[in-house]
Amino acid sequence: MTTADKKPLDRQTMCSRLAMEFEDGWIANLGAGMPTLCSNYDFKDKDIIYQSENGLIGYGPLAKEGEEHPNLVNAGVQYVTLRPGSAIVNHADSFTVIRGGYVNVTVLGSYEVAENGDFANWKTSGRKGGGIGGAMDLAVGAQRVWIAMEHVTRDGKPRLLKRCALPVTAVGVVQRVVTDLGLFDVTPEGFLMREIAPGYTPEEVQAVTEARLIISPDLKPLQVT
Amino acid sequence: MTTADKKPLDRQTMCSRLAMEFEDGWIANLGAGMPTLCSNYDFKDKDIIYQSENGLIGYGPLAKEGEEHPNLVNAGVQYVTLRPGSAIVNHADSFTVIRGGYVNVTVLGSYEVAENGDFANWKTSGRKGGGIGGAMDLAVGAQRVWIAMEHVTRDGKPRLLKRCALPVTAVGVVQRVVTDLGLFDVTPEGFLMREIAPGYTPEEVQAVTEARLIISPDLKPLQVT
Amino acid sequence: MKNKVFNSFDEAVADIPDGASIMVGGFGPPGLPQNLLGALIRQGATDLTIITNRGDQTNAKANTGHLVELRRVKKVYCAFSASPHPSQASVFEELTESGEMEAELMPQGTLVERMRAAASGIGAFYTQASVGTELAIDKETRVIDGKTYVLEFPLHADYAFIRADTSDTFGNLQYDLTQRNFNPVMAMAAKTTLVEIEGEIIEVGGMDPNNVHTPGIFVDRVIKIPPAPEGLWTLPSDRNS
Amino acid sequence: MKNKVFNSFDEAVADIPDGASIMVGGFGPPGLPQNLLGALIRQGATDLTIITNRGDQTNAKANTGHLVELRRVKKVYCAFSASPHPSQASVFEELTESGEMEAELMPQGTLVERMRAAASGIGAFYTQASVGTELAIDKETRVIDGKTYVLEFPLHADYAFIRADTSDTFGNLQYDLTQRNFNPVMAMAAKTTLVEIEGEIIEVGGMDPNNVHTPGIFVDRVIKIPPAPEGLWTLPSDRNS
Repeated sequence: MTTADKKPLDRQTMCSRLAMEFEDGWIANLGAGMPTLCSNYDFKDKDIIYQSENGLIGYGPLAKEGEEHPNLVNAGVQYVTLRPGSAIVNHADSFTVIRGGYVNVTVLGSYEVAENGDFANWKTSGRKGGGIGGAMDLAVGAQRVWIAMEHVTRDGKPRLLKRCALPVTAVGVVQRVVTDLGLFDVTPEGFLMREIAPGYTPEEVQAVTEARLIISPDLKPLQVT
Repeated sequence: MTTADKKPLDRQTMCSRLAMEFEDGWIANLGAGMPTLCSNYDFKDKDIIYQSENGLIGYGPLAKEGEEHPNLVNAGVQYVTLRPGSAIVNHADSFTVIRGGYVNVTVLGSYEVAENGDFANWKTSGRKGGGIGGAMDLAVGAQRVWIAMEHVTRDGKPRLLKRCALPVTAVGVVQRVVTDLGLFDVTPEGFLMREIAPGYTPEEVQAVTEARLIISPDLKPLQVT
Repeated sequence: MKNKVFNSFDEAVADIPDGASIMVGGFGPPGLPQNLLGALIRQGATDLTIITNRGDQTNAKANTGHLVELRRVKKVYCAFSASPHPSQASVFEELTESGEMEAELMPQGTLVERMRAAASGIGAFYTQASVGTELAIDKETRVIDGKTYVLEFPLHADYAFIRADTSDTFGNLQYDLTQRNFNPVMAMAAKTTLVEIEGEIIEVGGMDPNNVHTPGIFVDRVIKIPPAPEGLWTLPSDRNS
Repeated sequence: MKNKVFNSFDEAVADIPDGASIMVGGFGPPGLPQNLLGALIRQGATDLTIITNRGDQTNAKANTGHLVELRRVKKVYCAFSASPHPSQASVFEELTESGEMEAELMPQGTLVERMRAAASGIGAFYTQASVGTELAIDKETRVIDGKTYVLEFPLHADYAFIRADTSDTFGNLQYDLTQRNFNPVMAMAAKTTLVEIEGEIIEVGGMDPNNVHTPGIFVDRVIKIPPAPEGLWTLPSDRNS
């Protein structure tokens, strides 16, 4: 395999890899941006219920341009469609769903994830303000917090860290991370690399990772099936 | 006036006297039993909105026998009717109405009222259990807590006391009391008797009252208009 | 979407173990899950914790008071633990007086708010209700903006038994008038929610999403009430006087 | 029942004083009270406190971001106080960076729960959201059942500006789909609630009491949105990218 064969995973592959593990009947909350790609995965006969902060339970695919319903958006303010069986609740009840533990999985974007399960996705350095939205509630309420993000920043700095440098969103909650270089579980010992982008070696991934990676004895190429 | 002219007020007169002071547009919660008689008063063009703990907002008169709707009761489990403009909320939202200060007046029954505004209506002596219902929430949440009760117990013991003997429902909240002997405001100085059952003298009322009564300089016979 | 329809009440309650905690909905007859209670009485589970507005009632054909009379309840959380008049004293009261059964009495608004806290991941909350009463004697209090509040904790439950008017096969519910009462809050608060349906169980897609009163994600089992005499219906004559 | 219909937005906001606190509903374009905001911009009140999901937005024709740009806001309580990318920095951010305007940022669930606490007479509540973050540094925490919570207090407001689909003349409201969002909670939490209506204002009695989303007792003024160009409608093109 030559360097030319070696390509970071694309965003859809990253999200599809997480979506593969969604189970039938799960309630999923997908963060704005990249995580919404999870819903493009072909779940076949598995039924996933998408829930968003603004009180929408059981929505369907994005609305086609020109067919948007002016009063039907998800938490990323994308115009979506309704599936049969959907329901609308107010914002307080929506956070009952979220904080109350009804969300089986949330997939969020992030700037950084630390090996202790902390993550930071609401505030970049040098700015006074930030954007939290529902992330802090999801982080403490969802049964599973999974992160989808690029492995390094635009400047090439690692995002999988020993400890977060940016202000954290929540402490010790991340269970799984997919990046363009692989799939990682957060374990009591640190990041366990379970799958790797085809063509890469563990050493190459470690070289752009601040935290020490534990390489699974069963390390496999990351593939969407 | 002879002793024969002297009669304690009947329950409807007592409740009508309180209802006379309801203002147009008020939201009223009437406790089970005697207080429900307030709604029989002729409010003419004043519009009163009755609210009950089980989430019913804006109900109308009692249903006629044989015309009860099996799913339409008030907090006293009386079958009532709907008025146009009524609304149903769940029990949590119903106590938002109650604790949140939206109830302009609650009229409750009681065993005892003290001159400091305490009252006791949930537990009788010598029993372990009691019946609270929504009374403690109403007592702290309603804008006005008014009591309708007989002036003395069946055994002739006073109910207007210096301090409650029974376990209290709430502390310092009662503003007005009607009994079969008169109308009393709770003031920082104690019970102010404003109106008296026709034929009675203040001394006669004081004789069956433990608390010291302040007699209004404008003391009038209690009359429903 | 998952089909949550059960064909019999006995099947729907079959797995409820001894020691379970159960929220029982209803306020007076409306919304009272008589058929679920009837099935639970037949099923035999004991040592139960019941969370309900009042646990002493035997007015309907099957009510929590019947479970109490059968000595199958160890604790009741409620807003009424005695009838208004000593002349109406019940087995419930005898058992609490003698200490055979425990009853934790609280204001009705506190009862429903503790359920909502359990549903909503709220660790505790402050309310003014019961401040200064004997119920608050051992409770933590706090002055906030000049008013005194007591601290109250969530009430969780393994099961909720409720009644609604209409369900779809996924468990989206609509209630009829005051059938609603505690039921939507219990559905959110309990781990497993069982619902008896007075009206129809319809296909998914048949309910206006704007007017779903309890989303199906909070519901686990729905059962249509069969015609009488097998099914227990709620009639105005069930009312306690 | 009281008729709460106002004929113009300018009349409906006329009495709002300088220094008022206002909850502004909407989540993205749906439910955003553009016409009330437009009237408030014309009316001139300043020194305002705004409680809303995000206060920086100028995507719609009239939005809270416009009030901020006019320097008429002293404080914003929100869940977003900066755009995701520094390249999109707004006047809102400039003013908070410079200290000319204050922004109190919090988790969205905490924001709505603080409104609900204000509505419901809850003195304070414990949530896990923000535990261990810089937002919780000066906050009281408490361990309950082995989990750490932070204590949060109610958010009250003088006014709520919201949008709904249908109202009756008493103010009973129905929302269309995700137009609902924060709006029912704000209606309960604010002293005075103003509602702009996309659909129809109907007679009292025309709404099914089972499907009233916000009871009229929480509503004070309702105004029908006039046809464009006078009325400001919410269109998919208002969406921020």
